[in-house]
Amino acid sequence: MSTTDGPTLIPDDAAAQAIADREARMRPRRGWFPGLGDRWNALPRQTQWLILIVVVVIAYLLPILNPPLITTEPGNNWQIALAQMSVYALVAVGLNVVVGYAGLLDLGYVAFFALGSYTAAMLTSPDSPYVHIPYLWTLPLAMAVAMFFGVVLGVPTLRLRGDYLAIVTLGFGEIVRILATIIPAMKGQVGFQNVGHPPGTDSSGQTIFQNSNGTPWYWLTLTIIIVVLLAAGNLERSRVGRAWIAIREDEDAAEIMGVPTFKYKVWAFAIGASVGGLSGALFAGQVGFVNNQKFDIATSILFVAAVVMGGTGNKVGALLGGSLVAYIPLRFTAIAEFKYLIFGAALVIIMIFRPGGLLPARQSLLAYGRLAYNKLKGFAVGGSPASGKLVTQPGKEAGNE
Amino acid sequence: ANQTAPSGTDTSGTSGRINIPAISKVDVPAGAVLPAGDGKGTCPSTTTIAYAGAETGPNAQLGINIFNGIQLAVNQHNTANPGCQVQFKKFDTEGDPNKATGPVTQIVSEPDIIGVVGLPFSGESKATGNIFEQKGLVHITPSATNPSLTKNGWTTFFRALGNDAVQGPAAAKFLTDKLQAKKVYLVQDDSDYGIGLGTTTSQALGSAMVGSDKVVTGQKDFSAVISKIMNAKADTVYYAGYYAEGAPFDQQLVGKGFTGSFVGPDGVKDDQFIKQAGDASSNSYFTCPCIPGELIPSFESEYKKLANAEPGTYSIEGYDAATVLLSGIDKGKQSRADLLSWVKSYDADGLSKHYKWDSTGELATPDVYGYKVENGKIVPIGVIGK
Amino acid sequence: MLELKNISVHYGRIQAISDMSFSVEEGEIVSLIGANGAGKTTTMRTISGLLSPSAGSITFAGKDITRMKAHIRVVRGISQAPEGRGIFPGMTVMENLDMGSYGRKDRTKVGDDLERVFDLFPRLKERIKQLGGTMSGGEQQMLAIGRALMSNPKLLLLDEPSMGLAPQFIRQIFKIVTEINNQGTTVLLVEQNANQALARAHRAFVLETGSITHRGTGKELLANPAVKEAYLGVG
Amino acid sequence: MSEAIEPDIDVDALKEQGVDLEVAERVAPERDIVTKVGEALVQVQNLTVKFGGLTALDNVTFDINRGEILGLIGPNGAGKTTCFNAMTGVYKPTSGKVLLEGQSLNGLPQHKITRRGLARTFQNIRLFGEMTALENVVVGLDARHRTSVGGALLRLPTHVREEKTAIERGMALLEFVGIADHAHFLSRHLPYGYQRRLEIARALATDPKVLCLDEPAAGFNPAEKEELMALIRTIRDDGYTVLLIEHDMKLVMGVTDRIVVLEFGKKIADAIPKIIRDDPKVISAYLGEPEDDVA
Amino acid sequence: MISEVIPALLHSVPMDDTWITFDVNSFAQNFWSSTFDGLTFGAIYALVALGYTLVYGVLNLINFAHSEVFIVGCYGVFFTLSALNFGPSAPRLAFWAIVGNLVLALVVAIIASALMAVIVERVAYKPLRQRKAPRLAFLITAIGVSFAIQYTIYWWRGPSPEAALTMFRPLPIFDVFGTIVDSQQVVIVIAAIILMIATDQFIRRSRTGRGIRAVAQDPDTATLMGVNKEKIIVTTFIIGGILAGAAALFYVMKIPSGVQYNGGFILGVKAFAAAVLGGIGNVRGALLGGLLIGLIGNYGQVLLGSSQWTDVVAFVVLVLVLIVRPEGILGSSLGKSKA
Ligand SMILES: Nc1ncnc2c1ncn2[C@@H]1O[C@H](COP(=O)(O)OP(=O)(O)OP(=O)(O)O)[C@@H](O)[C@H]1O
Ligand SMILES: Nc1ncnc2c1ncn2[C@@H]1O[C@H](COP(=O)(O)OP(=O)(O)OP(=O)(O)O)[C@@H](O)[C@H]1O
Ligand SMILES: CC(C)C[C@H](N)C(=O)O
Ligand SMILES: [Mg+2]
Ligand SMILES: [Mg+2]
Repeated sequence: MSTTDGPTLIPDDAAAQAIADREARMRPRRGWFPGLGDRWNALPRQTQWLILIVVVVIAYLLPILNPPLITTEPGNNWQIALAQMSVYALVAVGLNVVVGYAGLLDLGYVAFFALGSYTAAMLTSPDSPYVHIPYLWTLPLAMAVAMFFGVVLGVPTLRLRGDYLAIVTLGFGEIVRILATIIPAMKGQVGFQNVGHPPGTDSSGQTIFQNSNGTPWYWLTLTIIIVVLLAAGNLERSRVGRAWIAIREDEDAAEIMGVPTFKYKVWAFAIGASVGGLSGALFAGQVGFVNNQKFDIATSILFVAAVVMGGTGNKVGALLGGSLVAYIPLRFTAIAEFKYLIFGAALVIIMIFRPGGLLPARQSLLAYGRLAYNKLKGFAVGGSPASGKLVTQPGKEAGNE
Repeated sequence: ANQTAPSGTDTSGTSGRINIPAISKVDVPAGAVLPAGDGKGTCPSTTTIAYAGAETGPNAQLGINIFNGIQLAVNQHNTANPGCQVQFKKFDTEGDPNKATGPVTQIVSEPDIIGVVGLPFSGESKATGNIFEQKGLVHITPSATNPSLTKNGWTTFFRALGNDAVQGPAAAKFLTDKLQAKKVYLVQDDSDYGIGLGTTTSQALGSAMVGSDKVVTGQKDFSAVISKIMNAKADTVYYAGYYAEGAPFDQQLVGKGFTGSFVGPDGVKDDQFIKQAGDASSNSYFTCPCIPGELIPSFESEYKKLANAEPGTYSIEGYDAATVLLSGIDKGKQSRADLLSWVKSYDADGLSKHYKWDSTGELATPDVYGYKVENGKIVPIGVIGK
Repeated sequence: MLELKNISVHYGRIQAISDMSFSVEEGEIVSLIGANGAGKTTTMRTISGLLSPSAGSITFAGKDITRMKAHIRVVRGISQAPEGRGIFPGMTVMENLDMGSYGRKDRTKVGDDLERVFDLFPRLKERIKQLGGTMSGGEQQMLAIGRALMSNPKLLLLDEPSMGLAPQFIRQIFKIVTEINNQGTTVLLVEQNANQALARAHRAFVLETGSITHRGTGKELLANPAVKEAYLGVG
Repeated sequence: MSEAIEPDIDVDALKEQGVDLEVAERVAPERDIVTKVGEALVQVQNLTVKFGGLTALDNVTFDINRGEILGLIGPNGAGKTTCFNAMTGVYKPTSGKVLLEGQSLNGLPQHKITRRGLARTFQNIRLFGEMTALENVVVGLDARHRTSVGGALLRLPTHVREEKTAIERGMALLEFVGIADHAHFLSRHLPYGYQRRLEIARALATDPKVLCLDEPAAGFNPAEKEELMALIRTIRDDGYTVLLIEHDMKLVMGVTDRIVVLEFGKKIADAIPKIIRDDPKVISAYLGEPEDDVA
Repeated sequence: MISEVIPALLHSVPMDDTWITFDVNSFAQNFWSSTFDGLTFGAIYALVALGYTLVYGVLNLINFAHSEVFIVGCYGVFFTLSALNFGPSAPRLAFWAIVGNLVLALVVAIIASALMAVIVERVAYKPLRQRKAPRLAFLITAIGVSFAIQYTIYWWRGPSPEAALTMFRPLPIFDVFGTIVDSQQVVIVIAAIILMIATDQFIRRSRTGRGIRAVAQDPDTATLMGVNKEKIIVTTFIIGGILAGAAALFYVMKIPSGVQYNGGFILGVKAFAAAVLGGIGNVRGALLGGLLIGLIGNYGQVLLGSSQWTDVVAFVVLVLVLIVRPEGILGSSLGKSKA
């Protein structure tokens, strides 16, 4: 904890770990797509946009394409699978703010997901005696409710470090789930049926957003994901994102550099929670049924696995990780006995071969940094600096003119 | 060196307990419809029926009992009818309502599937009934017993057994009359099923009930509940829930010196219960709106060949439900709509009972059987509650 | 007694040491100086086995130890007081010293070595019950050196022992280095305090970006104008 | 960029001292450049810090005057770092006060102290390794920024303006410490000496009134130390006040205007370097007799 | 609309006593039985918690697969008992026969768990360590291995718990205010405490223990002292495995039908909570935390009216304690524990 060379206390876990992690990340990237992130960042803006548009179009077409081999059928309906994958992806993007950016290990993220689901269910399901509001209204409301609880949980506990926070959040997740069992109004395992859905019918008078039709749900979630990604990008390339990364890298140093660390940790928690709530509400709508069974620790841990597997701190990685975590068991439903065995093995293998996650690319943290860096192109580009004598070379010192 | 036979004579002592004799056969309706039919069925080779329900998950055994029953029916049908090879597909829901919608949606979106047996559990049935309804696909549950399932206005849902509105009162009657219980302690789990059954039973028990408590799915330690039961000096415990919790509960109950009877419903009635509760299970009775398939020799031997095990709870219901669908297919009802109306107007005996449904999908005259544990086996003791 | 032949060390893709060769003879003090990031610490860690070279070989006391595990090298007689001291903060001074003799087989002699350490650093004897982490910078440095001596090394590696120390401690540390050497331990010394390091060394090497650029006796290098300009400062 | 340089400042004199006024202007646009040693900027009053039974800092009082470079020296374990930590809010003082421009800093959270104008570097470098050099500096600049989550989400004009000027000022700062050409390197990839400079730039970015440097030359060889000395002087000449902890006497004597000496947590001397050098108390406590001092 | 929603939300938490009671009577009535049961379970939690704590202390990692190390031990006990022909009912055996069987089961469980622990280390940790992976990666491989083990067992043994096998029927030993304390409870608690003390002393006094503490504080420097880091890490896993094996025996004694592919998970979570409550990385903290988690949960459920409250109460207390003492009751760090 001591910030200088004097007597050091027991080395602070977080700081020590930050150093270890940093060293870990220094290793050259090996594996299937080395330096993908670097290469992506090197592309001109226009090309990036072009590629992005193509990717987005393909993403929207997925339910129609139903690509062979990839498809989850015959075990699971592909459109429904897509809808669930997209919800998981959204969850992972939200959790990435907490775990990936701010470096807070939240093992109870499922609690916010649950809060969102229950908000949607209790305000739209005919099983609930309370006021009913249109489903779409429950989305912002779910975000608000989850955010509120995020702050309520965060304020007292965010002073805890590392794994203490992990167990507290995990406990919170369990508390929410069990209270949903105990409190009669939340109907425990009995749950809520016929959760609402967005309005609209197709030409034949059929409801568009049916539980059994994944496509519209997928499109809705995908659109929301795109909006959330843009928002996350905006945050990332701003003071907020920098504060989060600074906290993750070295909390004490961040604080001393004038970053209100506590405030930004609460923000991370609140923003993460609200996305969790949002995804919960979407999930509730899509499945059409909410009870307490979905929100257990195992699910919560899967969420974290999604983020880490995708590439901690990278929102696109989170997206990928979230989809995969949902996908693997769905894909292998046909061999029911093995699906989780495959899943576990996949986790191990992926992490061993890509310890930084599938897409470990670093995000840029400056909104207009590209400009500044481009100006530097005249100087050294890429690679790492020659060691040693740079410092000792005379004449380069600004101070000396 | 160590003995294996359950003694049952230790501290818990069966002395003083009412002895209800086991029955050794049930009446099989003479003209029961069998899957084999007349052997003249013809159908396209794509014709498919499906099972949706638990293949994995904590209560998987109940699902396994059922789809083995279905498999037997399909096998018998296909052997007897060379012209009609019906395919059988299984979809795993893990018995979890949240996981059930994916597979069920997959089922309804496969046009070849024209009839379904499932889903076994009340919770998942409730969560997915709508999807079947939307696509007009008939499904017969061989085991979901929550009464509210038929009150959703679904037209595609049929229940191949009595519901808990029947089972609850039957159980209460069994407790107070046959077992002469004076102080019943009711414990229910937190499932749709446990809560529903707990409610109907406690209403029927009235003043014979001295207390109640709840446990949760996945619970392993029941010491607190047991203290309460002991303090209430109950002579009988009724447990409304599944065996996953019921078995360790009974085991710990007896371990703590409880000498009364333990009674559970269909969710507890499985060999797994005996396996997990050990010799404690010798104090147990069960109620079940299911027919003891093991007492139907033809069924029992065939099933054993297929599954390498005795028929379990609801094996015969699964078999019968599949038979209903298969006989329709043989009669040329080979579209979803046709098969649905076939089931709606069905009126015939199955191996286990007569099948005829009212407009909500409820059976007309269901029976509830009583069972007990004898020498480490579940044996039927006849119809109860009448 | 120690010989490095054509050693190269990489951190991932970054090459920190390239094709370096040098040797240390029994009974010597050899100093290694160089700018920040020149690769001094990397060299030390390679000798002690914390890093493994990507090319080249290391022999110690006539045996090839290139692939030998670090903890075995300690038993063979190479002991390092690492950069940053590496005190176990949660152990007492005594326990820290005990850790120094962890790998030793000749348990009976440990007592003698403890006496020797206490003779060199009386401060440690006063503080045997204090937690290592609460010792001040200079005291920690004494502890680190003392602990390294507890393994009764044939070769002692000291990585910047004077870092962060007050002037009078620095002088003391260098005196002790000479003293230890006089008692028969070979010393390989890495120092930024080039004046002192060169003055005390029998031989010395100057390291620049991973290779040796100058070598000679301490006195020679002290007098070398290029070395003077780059490492000793003017005036 | 609003305020121009105060006219009564001797621009030529500054130039002589080697101040690049243009750079200086961009680095610190909102602040006057004053180099005259002025009134007390920081007052440390009767500061005491205890750890359990140990008094690490015992009733220490000294001032840091505007525009000076103050050295803080003392034997190992004298309490220098503790003093630093108590000033910057890392430790809570057991008693006593630290005032900045007459206002007490006691009890303020660390980031607020930074925003009041007290910035520091770390002895063992603590950069944000996964950020580029420029991003590191911009984190420091953020201390003066106003927009937060809302502004960033909606890309409000103030936010955009702040982001743009941040990049300019960040680059200027990197140039100032001489590492602008490495702006796009991850800070962990930078050579050690550059990392030190980056730490200084990052601290300067918070636009401090006082810059506290904790053993900035540790691990530097004499030649490198000289360059560092030049940089510290430039910083001071640019109008910052500097507090410097350092064990290297040549550096301390060469660069400081005044020196405070601690021993066993107590202040034992407070004077200009020349006097300190010959103070017998300081010699016996710290410097030692220069008998065989080769340096 | 908001004006409707808020009362509705408030109403959704009805404060009638059907779901929450504050039943001091029942608490008083069941106090001693909850205490003894709580202590018994607490002792089991504590033993498992030690495994978390040791690995955490040395590697700074939460070993999420430790619950599987434990459950494999449970299977070890189960197979031993079936091999010895034990059935669901407890036979009447001579005292020494019981002790002999117990020891045999214990040995098998310990070997099984320790082996599993080594496998986990080799598969989930070592490869990543060699690749210097970031910390979260270890968490994920551990979770992956944990899934893989669970479902391997599942694939092999099926979804249902194993048959309940019992070795002896607990004998009442003494009677505290009407609550009978039986031999089983006494054996479990005493054995667990002895194991804890032995572990504590081992870590503090033995040479290997010192190696463990050194690696915990600074692995690189420890290597420079001649400590074989890899061996120490494996040893730590083995010790954790041994304790988990012992816990497995006690658990099966207490809950014979708990041997199931996923039977370790929840217990693992609570043991982990216990480790954190006491101060993760702290050997004595694990004991304290385990016993407390066991007790608090049991008290909570009788006080609040249903066993559903057990975990809620335990976690709420955990959160509250951590808010007041952010490093757990006894503080963290394996290294810190003074000798
Ligand atoms: N863990 C690491 N990963 C990647 N590169 C490293 C690592 N450690 C050191 N380096 C690089 O290797 C080179 C040599 O570093 P080394 O620490 O050996 O230098 P040094 O001479 O000891 O410097 P100093 O005076 O700072 O102690 C430097 O360029 C440094 O950036
Ligand atoms: N957190 C702490 N707990 C207990 N004692 C401490 C703590 N921090 C510092 N000390 C003690 O306070 C005294 C002063 O320490 P400090 O770090 O301020 O010294 P310093 O002057 O910076 O020395 P150095 O030049 O070696 O860095 C030392 O004796 C140290 O043991
Ligand atoms: C398979 C059965 C035990 C299912 C139970 N009857 C239910 O309704 O859920
Ligand atoms: Mg200091
Ligand atoms: Mg070095």
